[in-house]
Amino acid sequence: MKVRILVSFKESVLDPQGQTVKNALHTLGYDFIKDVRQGKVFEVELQGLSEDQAQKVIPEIADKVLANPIIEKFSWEVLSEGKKVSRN
Amino acid sequence: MKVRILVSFKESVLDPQGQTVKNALHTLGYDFIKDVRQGKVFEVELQGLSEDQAQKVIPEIADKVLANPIIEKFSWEVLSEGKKVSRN
Amino acid sequence: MKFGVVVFPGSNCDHDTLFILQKVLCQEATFLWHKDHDLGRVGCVILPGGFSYGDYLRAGAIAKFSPLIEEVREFAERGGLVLGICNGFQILLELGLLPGAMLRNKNLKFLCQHVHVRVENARTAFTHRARPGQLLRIPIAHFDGNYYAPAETLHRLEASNQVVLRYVDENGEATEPANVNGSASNIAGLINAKGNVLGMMPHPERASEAVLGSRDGRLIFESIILWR
Amino acid sequence: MIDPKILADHNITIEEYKRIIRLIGREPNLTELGIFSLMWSEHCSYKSSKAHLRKLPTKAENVIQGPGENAGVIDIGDGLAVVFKIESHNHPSFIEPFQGAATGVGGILRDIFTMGARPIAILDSLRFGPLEKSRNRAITEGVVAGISSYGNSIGVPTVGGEVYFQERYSKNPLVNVLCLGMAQTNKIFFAKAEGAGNPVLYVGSKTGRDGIHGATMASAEFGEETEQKRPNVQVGDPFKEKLLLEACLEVMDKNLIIGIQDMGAAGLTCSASEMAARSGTGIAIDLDLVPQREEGMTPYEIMLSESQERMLIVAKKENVAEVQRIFAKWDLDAVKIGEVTRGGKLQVTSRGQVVVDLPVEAIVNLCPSYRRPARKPATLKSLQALKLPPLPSDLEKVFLQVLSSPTIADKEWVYRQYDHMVQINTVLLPGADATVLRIKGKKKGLAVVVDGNSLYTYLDPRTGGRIAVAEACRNLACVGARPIGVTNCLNFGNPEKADVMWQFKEVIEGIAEACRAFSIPVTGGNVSFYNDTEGVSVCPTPVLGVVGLVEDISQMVSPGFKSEGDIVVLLGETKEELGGSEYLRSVFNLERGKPPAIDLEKEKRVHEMCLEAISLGLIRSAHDISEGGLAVCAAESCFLSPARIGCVLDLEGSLRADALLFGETQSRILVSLPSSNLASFLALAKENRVEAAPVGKCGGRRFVIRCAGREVINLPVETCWRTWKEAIPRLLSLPQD
Ligand SMILES: Nc1ncnc2c1ncn2[C@@H]1O[C@H](COP(=O)(O)OP(=O)(O)O)[C@@H](O)[C@H]1O
Ligand SMILES: [Mg+2]
Repeated sequence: MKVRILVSFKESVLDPQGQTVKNALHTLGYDFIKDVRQGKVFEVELQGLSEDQAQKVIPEIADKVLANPIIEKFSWEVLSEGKKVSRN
Repeated sequence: MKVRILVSFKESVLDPQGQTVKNALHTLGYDFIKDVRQGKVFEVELQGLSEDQAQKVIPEIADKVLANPIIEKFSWEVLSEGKKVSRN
Repeated sequence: MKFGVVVFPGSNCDHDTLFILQKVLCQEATFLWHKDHDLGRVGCVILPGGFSYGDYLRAGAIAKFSPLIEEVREFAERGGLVLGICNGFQILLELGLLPGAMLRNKNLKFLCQHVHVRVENARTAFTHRARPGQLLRIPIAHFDGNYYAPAETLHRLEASNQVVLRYVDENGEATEPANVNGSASNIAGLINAKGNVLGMMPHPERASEAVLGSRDGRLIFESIILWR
Repeated sequence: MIDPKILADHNITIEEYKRIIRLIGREPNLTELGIFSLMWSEHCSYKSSKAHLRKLPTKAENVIQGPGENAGVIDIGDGLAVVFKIESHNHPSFIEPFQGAATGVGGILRDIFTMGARPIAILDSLRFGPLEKSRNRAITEGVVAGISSYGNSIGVPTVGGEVYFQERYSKNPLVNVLCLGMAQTNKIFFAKAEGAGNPVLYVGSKTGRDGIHGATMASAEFGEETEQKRPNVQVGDPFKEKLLLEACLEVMDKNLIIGIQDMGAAGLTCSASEMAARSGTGIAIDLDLVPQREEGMTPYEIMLSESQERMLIVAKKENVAEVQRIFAKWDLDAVKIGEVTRGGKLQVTSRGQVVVDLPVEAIVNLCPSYRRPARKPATLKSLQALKLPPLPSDLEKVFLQVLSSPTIADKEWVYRQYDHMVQINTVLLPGADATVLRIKGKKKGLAVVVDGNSLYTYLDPRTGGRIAVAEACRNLACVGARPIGVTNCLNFGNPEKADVMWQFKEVIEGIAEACRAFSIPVTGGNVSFYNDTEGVSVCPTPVLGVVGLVEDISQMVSPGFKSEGDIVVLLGETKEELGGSEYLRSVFNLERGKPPAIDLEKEKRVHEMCLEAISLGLIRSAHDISEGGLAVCAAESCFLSPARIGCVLDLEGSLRADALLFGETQSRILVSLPSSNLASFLALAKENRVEAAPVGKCGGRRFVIRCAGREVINLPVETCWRTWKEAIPRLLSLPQD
């Protein structure tokens, strides 16, 4: 099973990288960009874990290792085999 | 409209950050973790753009600015208002 | 030779580089502002070290969109000498004036230390004052200096002598431990096929005065000054 | 509407509240209360420490600015001045090590460049819990990475520092950062708000809800939701600060402004009211004009926000356009948010309503000052009692154990992550007793050091305080520098505890005595109280930052042995002083006994002797003897020699061998010199009334020490070096626990 965990600063925390990217995009003429927030993504491959177990253990890992809950929040999703949640 | 752009290393490029996270998780006893790849995520808010226009411009931005095509690949998705693609 | 040192927001070796050129090597040198459109008749453009745009997104990724960069690109295409030091090297890679990309150092830490590099090609505009194979002791200071290029590119670079500097140990061997940041083929400095654009991670401006412990970096500047 | 619960949440006592009412002639509203709670907090008002800090000597001929401004300023001649200060960022670094430490660097940098000085060096003094625990490793990694990320990015070299490891810092690490800047004496700026009608400009990052202190939060206006979203730790933006630095220095260089202060702790409130108070003026601000990052911020939140990378400037009216042009060049906005007024009031409006109307004098200067009870801890006596363990049979093994104590071991793992060479001034790199910076175009240079052994201060605060100053100055003497100014960061527990207050008072007196003895002024510093977790206070930890002047950097001396055959000479005498030593701590887990005694007059003679020997060109290396004693000092002199040459030493004396090797008797320096200089050196020592004894020779590849004729250590230098070098990386790579 493969899961994707997204970690980013909480809304109220300053995101200097996102701001700088936004400014760069503006100077390139992409004025329709209203806001950019930058975060981290972890694509994690799990072995021998049921989805139920994952439900328990992924938030634990995210909270303990991947994110600092003081300033960051996280979300996650299962990337099922066939499913195309995104495009390229 | 809000879109999420994911940027990560190509398979052929070593991802030492992902490796380090994997090792850290192993020493914590999470042995079921087979692999970790770390990347970046950009949540971008667009104003006054149709979905069609976004279809054209987002890959352009990702390719030109957000990712370095020599080492990175990207994917993206629209985060529709009501849709809950992830949980916390 | 008149030098132009480009100042991006976040450049922080701009003053150091200018100081060495003006006060130590007694050259004519001037800052070039990233928002301008004019290189002002310089003979060599230097992209200095630092953290242009905070190195946000990727090192060098945002600086490549500066107005002045277009002039630098044309200048390079016309054969003008361009030297990218550290962040400047990263910008040259992002710009595509040199092939490849930089990854995080293999130990995932910033590294500031003296290293030895070996001059692999002493026939370039930037190295002709050195002996072939000469060892230079010059500091590095970077987080993203782990050079990467696909295998074909590496072959091509080697075959055409474009690898100009390589990390080696004090005996001149290109060993694994000497390759502190993990670069492909121990690459520390690269030149373009035409031979007028050099990118290097070590900081020659930090090794150009005896009081700083090494003068080896001068060879790079002196080569440029005495080129043709 | 202000009830006891609100007062408690704002950390304001009933008496203080009554005083506020008396001072302003009415009850404050909530925003005003928030302002008092910030400005009358221990952190801003120094209410528990003020009375004691007055004991520090602050005057000297070279002092341009003593305590009271953003940083101290010392004249170094040639129209140049050094500007320096140290600050703590302990609590945030525990909660979020990376960002906490990074923003600590950002804060102290602003203190320096607001004075018109370009920051030229950063030093960090760090205290962590033992690295055997993974939580402590994570904090260590995070703090060092945070400091490195901020300092490296902004292009100010982090040139030195110190790291100690001790159990009491596990839940309360200390992160102190010193910044040193250089200015022209005729272009120093102060936090002034002069000239009614002059515009007040806001520059830098937008204001968000960050850093509004948790304790001041609870009130009906904030729901649980907002509470949760309001982190106490800010994220630093070194890139923004770099732009701010360049733009501020440019407007100051062009003399376009009147006064400037950074918005650090206590944000807009503090900068506006302090600037006005210093000039006897008032300031009127319209909050609607303040650039905001978040929507719907209340006046309370805007006034109390601690968002980073912001500055408040009072400009000359006619220069506003030019100031704005320069900020725009650096992609920054300079926004007029108010003006200087007559009448000494801080007046704040929001949406047309007056939300704050307070006399600045009351906010800034009329906070009560406390003489808190102080009592010598009952446990001190038994702590100072020491029954020495028997002399270990294998001193070689013990020696390696001491070398691998992380407090002693090589700190390269730390400083390799810091860009310590940018600005190309660092002529003596980290790893030496003090770092030396050249001044471009001048013969002279600057030396800087931070120091503080908190085990000494724990066991005897006054002696510890004196030693902290003495050791820092000794470090300077070893490279050939004379101290010119001192800054200090005093990290203590809860001042409401009489034990802590006693430690504080004693340490200050010790520091004051030593500064007087060495005739060096204290130009500023910082007090960090409430470093307690779960009722346990950290060891009283003064960190001394001392700046020195090297007359001629071509004569500078470094600690490494230089040549085979050079004679090794010990300056000073060795006593049986093992109390509080790193040897007892790392080998026997004993943190007790009396720390070594110190005779300040003698200490001074040793420094003079060393400086004179250096200026006469008599010696090739000098290294001070501190933690780990003579054996560690000699070993480091081998490790720091370019070719890692060895030495053979013969230590005479009737003391126990471990006292000879590892005792930390003060006022000692180990030097090496060519044999041809020995006679002159010994004569000079005699003249200076300093003991000097040749103890051996440099050379070979082995590290050999004999005590009273018996060989106790004989090891390859390489073995010792590896042990010392690899200790910290090895501990950091232990598996998670
Ligand atoms: N946190 C740190 N940051 C930068 N440099 C450090 C740090 N800790 C130690 N160093 C450097 O390592 C060297 C040795 O430090 P330390 O063992 O404390 O020396 P000493 O005992 O002589 O005071 C010094 O030059 C110091 O500047
Ligand atoms: Mg020390």
